[in-house]
Amino acid sequence: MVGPIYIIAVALGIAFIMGLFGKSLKNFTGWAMLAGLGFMTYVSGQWLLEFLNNNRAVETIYTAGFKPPYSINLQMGSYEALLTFLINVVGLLGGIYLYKDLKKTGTNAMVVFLVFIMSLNVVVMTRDMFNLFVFLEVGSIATAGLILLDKNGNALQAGMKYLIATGIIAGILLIGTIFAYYFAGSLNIDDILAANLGAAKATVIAVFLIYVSILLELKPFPANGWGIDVYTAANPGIGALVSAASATAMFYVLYKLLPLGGAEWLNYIAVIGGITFVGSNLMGTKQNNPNRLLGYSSIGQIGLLTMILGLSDILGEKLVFVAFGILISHYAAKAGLFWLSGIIKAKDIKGWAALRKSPFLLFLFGTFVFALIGFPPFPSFFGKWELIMTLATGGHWAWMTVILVGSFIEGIYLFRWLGYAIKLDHEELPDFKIEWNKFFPVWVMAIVLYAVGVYVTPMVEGGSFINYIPLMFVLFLFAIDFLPVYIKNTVSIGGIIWYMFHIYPVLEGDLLRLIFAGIFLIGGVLTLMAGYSKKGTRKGFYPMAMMMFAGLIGIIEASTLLEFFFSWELMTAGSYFLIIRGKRSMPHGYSYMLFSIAGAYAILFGFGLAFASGFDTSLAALGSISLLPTLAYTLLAVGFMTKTASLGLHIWLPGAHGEAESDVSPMVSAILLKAGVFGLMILFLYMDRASTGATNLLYVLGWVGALTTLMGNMSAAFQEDAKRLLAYSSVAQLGYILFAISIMTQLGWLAGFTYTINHFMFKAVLFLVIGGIVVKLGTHNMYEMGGMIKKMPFSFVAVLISIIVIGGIPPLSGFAGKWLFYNAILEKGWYFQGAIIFFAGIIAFLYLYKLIHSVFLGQLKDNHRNMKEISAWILIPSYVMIIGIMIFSAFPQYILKPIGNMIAPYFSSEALSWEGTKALTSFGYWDGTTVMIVVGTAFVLLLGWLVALSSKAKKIEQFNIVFAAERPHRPETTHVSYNIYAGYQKALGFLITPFVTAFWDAMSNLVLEVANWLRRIYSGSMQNYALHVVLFIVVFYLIALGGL
Amino acid sequence: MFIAIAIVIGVASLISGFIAIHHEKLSVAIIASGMVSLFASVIFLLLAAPDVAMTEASIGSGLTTLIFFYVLNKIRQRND
Amino acid sequence: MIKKILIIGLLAGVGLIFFDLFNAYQGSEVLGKTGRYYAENGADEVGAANLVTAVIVTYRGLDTLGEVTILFLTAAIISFVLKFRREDFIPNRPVRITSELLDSASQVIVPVIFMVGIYIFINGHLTPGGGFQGGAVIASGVLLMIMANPNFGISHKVIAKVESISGIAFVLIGIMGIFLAGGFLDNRLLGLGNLGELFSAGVIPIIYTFIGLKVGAELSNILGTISHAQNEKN
Amino acid sequence: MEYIIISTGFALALLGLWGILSQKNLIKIILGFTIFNTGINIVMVSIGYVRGKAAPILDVIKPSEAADKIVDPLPQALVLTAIVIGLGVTALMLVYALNLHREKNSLDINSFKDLKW
Repeated sequence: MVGPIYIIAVALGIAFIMGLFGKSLKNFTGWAMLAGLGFMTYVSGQWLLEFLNNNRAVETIYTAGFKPPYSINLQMGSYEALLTFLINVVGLLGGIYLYKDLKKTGTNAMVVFLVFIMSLNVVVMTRDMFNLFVFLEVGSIATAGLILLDKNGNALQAGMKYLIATGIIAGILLIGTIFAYYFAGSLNIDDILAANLGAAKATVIAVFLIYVSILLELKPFPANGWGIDVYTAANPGIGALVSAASATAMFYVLYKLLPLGGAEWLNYIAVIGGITFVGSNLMGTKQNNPNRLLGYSSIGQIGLLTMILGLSDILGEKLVFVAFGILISHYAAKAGLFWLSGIIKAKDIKGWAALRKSPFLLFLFGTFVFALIGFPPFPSFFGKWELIMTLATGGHWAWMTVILVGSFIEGIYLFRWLGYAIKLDHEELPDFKIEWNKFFPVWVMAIVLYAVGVYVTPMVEGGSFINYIPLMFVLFLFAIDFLPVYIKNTVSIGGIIWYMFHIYPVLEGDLLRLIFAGIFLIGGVLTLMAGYSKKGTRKGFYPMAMMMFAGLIGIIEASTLLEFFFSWELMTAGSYFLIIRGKRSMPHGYSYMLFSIAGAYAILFGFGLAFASGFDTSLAALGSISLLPTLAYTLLAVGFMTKTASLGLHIWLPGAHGEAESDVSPMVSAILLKAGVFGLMILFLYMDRASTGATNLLYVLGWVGALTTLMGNMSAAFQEDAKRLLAYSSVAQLGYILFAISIMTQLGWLAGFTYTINHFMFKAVLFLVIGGIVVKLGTHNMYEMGGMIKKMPFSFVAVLISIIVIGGIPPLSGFAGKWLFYNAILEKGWYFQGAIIFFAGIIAFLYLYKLIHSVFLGQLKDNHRNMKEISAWILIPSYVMIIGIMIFSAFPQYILKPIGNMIAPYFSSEALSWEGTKALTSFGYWDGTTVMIVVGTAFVLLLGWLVALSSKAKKIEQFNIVFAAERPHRPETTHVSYNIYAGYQKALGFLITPFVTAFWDAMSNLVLEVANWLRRIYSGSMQNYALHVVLFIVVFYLIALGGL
Repeated sequence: MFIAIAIVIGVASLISGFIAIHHEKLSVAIIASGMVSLFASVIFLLLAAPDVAMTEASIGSGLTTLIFFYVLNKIRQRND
Repeated sequence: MIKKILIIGLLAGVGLIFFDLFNAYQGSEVLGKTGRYYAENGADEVGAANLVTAVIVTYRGLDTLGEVTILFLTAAIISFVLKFRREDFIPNRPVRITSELLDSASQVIVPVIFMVGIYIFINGHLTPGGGFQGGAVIASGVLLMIMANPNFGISHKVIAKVESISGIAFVLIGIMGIFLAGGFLDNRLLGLGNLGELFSAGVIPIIYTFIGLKVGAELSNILGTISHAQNEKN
Repeated sequence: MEYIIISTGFALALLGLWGILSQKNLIKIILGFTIFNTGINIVMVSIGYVRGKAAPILDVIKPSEAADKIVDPLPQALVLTAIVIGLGVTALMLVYALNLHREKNSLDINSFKDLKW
């Protein structure tokens, strides 16, 4: 074992030797620096391994051979080993990354770099207050020097600001240190902690001074203008180190000194951290400069970590896990992002669109963003989970809210940025060079994130159940991403089919889950089949699609809250990438993500309440929520409704589904939306329905469902875009489902199931077929289509059948749904809502007519004369679905009866009974099989008659019509379906004025305005920044000790 | 006796400090700041800290002042 | 004006903190635990008559290493910051005519100053003063040389060598402490000798000599770099 | 006596802070820093002072009776370190000022506001 003291000795020795040979042997100094950093990494890594494997005692290093407090001692325990290792790794990688820049500046810069990393090591290890001060100063001076690696005026200014601010802070720390010595009689940190200085009125001032200076070093809002400027102006390679290494070291200093003042101080620390977390992220929303944005994000994350330390009493033994999970994610992601920024060299985050040129870098970027927000499988996900669960256990709702709100705000700008990188239209993508020495460190950080994420999974309660097999499959698909579509498609379909066999025995007997598993998996296979019509490699599609399906099936399989949430987030991430693939999908993917994150956090909050109610980690905990049950139910429902796109939360859907690729639309519409339905069903089944909260919630949700339907159908009727029409139709259909299950009777649920199954099938068909046609015709606008019936007869039939289902016209299963639905409404007595639904149902006919008429009937357009039927790969799955529809229509009893039996125990009365093929309610009966036979016979007879007559029909050439003398200025306006419902729009359009969109727009403007107003405190004046620092000290003093 | 010296030196150092911050001429200000250090080193002697006094005198009032003048000189040369 | 008032208000707040500190300060009648330990054991354990030196070089040697590092860093940073445009360096810039007096005086005085400096740091363990003070004195000698001859720059290399070698020596002596004595920077590598003699206190005189040389070199380096800094806008 | 001295130290620190926060000229601000640091150093040495005791140098004082005759050497050692660190920081700040002046030909602190928000 190499003693930790050699970290200092060797680093300094090398630094001095570099000075000796520097001028003459330039290459030597570069390698010497890397060797020094490598050595430091080795020493700390070896200690880390030792602590991990052998569980040995903490090693104390006595310098000068005397015992503390008379000499300085360092400590190497497991935390020190871990943190110095992290610091040294990022130092080594940063050294590799900056190798050329450092070399250009000369040996002196390398010396400064090496000493910088060394000083952070000592800061972590030292147990002596004044030694801490000295090496903090070493670090500050080195930072001030490294800022000037990029020699520009901004860096100079930032460096000066940094020097001024840290100068004041150092002075305060010095006074605090000497008074701590005066009161405690020792400079040794352990002695000072043992002296309990927080207890006495006089001595507490020393505690305050030490706390305030350490907190200021962590750049608390608003006294952090100097820190942000450093991130902005310095070379991103330096920004990475300041963000990852310095912050890590400072964080540990705070941890070391945490017990200094006692419990009362923890509150202040938590509050300061919380304000920093939210404030800094809020201001980040207005940033366009990537480095500055990262600066805000860094400060925000450190604020979160500070807050976590402040909450350490509450977190208890979970503290270490939570802090580690969030710290390591911040560390790796921030370093990686800064390094990426140095590769791209864009002055504006829009310039990151250049990343598209390198899919690997884009992958890394996505990894870092998702890790920062806390998505699975990254450690921050587990950290946040444990954090929320533990806080909920203690009943700290306010802190939970702060954390979730702050994280959401962080998502606002990170996902905007990611969206730019993936999709932004940019005339000129700036060129960037990828040098291996810059690329390699970024990669390492991404691997760290994944590896640590998987490594910590079993440490979370219930984490060991998480199924990583689907994720391995995703990874495998990444690995074969270079292969052509048909291979990957086959592999993906094969994977899903294999999983079906795998999961069937698991779910057998659990019909609810089996149905949804069927929707997700069968739907997955069928929609994927359409992928055979695509050519090329379709980069990135399959891993993401499989990630979504992995998440979906994970939700089904989940037996614990954690598994459920893990899969939920996984599904969100995968679907986000699928949605944003569409041509004009950037804003829609963005809003989808924001709603999803907000929804996920609502769910997380609800899960927290559920867990805290009985310390039950299984999903059954939802059934015994005793803490704020109404709030919990509401949050969970809202969370699930972000996926079902209910009124108010729907604005992401039309764009997201409408603009998605032709086979993605059915995936996200027919399949993905059902995840929300599944969540709602689980919630409704578990929750305590008798409670007033639940009853009221269900009543409200019923209304929401009804209004969603109305709004969805009306909006659909006024669409000119075929896919958006379908998207709004989905909104409406999900409204029916929400309404139906909110009724909470057996009939209602049966209706809900029927609608769910129906919508799954017909929406898949419609989106597949219409999507195929849209691609084929090259336009979304229905008024540019027409007469396709002859060109695409199979498509026509498919769409026709689907429309019959939506319309609820006998004999197809849509009617079964409607019949059950109205029975349920009558039984429940929700007449008024029922009326709205009924009215909405009429409006549905308007858009259905519009859809089939303007696409298939009417005049064939000149430019479409040579069109052929859409790809068989689209038609095959569509017709499989149609067969499904037919079977379900003819023999509904085979599905509805078991469902009825399954849900019967949950409901007081059995409202639906079966007599053979006949379904009976108190209001009447319906026999799907008979109806099918009768209508089918009639249809065949009529068809035969028509065919017989058709020989006599007179053929009329197209355009054999008499035009008025003029040709209209815009020919499409003469299309029959152009603005077809202008009259209705005049009469009823006010109902769908985009209030909701306007509301969310106003909300986002409000956030941005607040951010803009808030950031004016960063006036750029270094003196003002110094003033902020002093102001922070004084205000903190007055609040904390003003009463003395 | 010591108290009287302490008061005198203390007041003198504060006056020098005030001059250092408020005198318009930078050179005077720098010298005044050097005086503060000089007075401080006397104070250190009073506090039985000859080592510190020596350091303060040589580094605080000596070298620091010199560096200030060097930089001031550079800036003046540029302004010419 | 409003800002001035705000600042005064803030300073009143800081003044309040200081006032509270002042109130908490009681003076001392006797040594504290740590101070007492040094007073009682410093002479035996370290062998230096000057206890401040004992604390600086041995008990808190790591601080001193950090301190030396800070000067080293400052010198390094200043040299790469002011070297913005080394290539523009004009060797034949007009030489300032220095006075005959200064020139000849420096010939005589500089060696004396160096001697004084060396004396100060060699006797650091006995009398007030030590590496830092001695180093500062040496730097002032170098300063005089620069003033006497503005183009004096040859010694840059020598200075760098002195600085590096003394730095390495400092660290090496520190490491030797781990093997041969109680720990990093332990001074008991050599016998402690008799209290108050020049050759006593273990390696303290040696370390302090290196510190003195190093500090002198670093300070000279800083002064030299600033004095040679270019004036062009970069 | 030490009360007077420690108050002087606090007063100097405040004075320095005033200079840092109120002056517009960068050189003046840096002067403010040196005064701020000097004040803190005086406070630190005062903390180590023991009423009526001598310097911690054992030339005439015998080691055996040192504990009752000398002041605390530790704060003095700390201040020594602090003074040297102060020199380093001051020199660095001055070099920054020099370069800032090179950039904008001004020492006014308000002319360096390029980075904001």
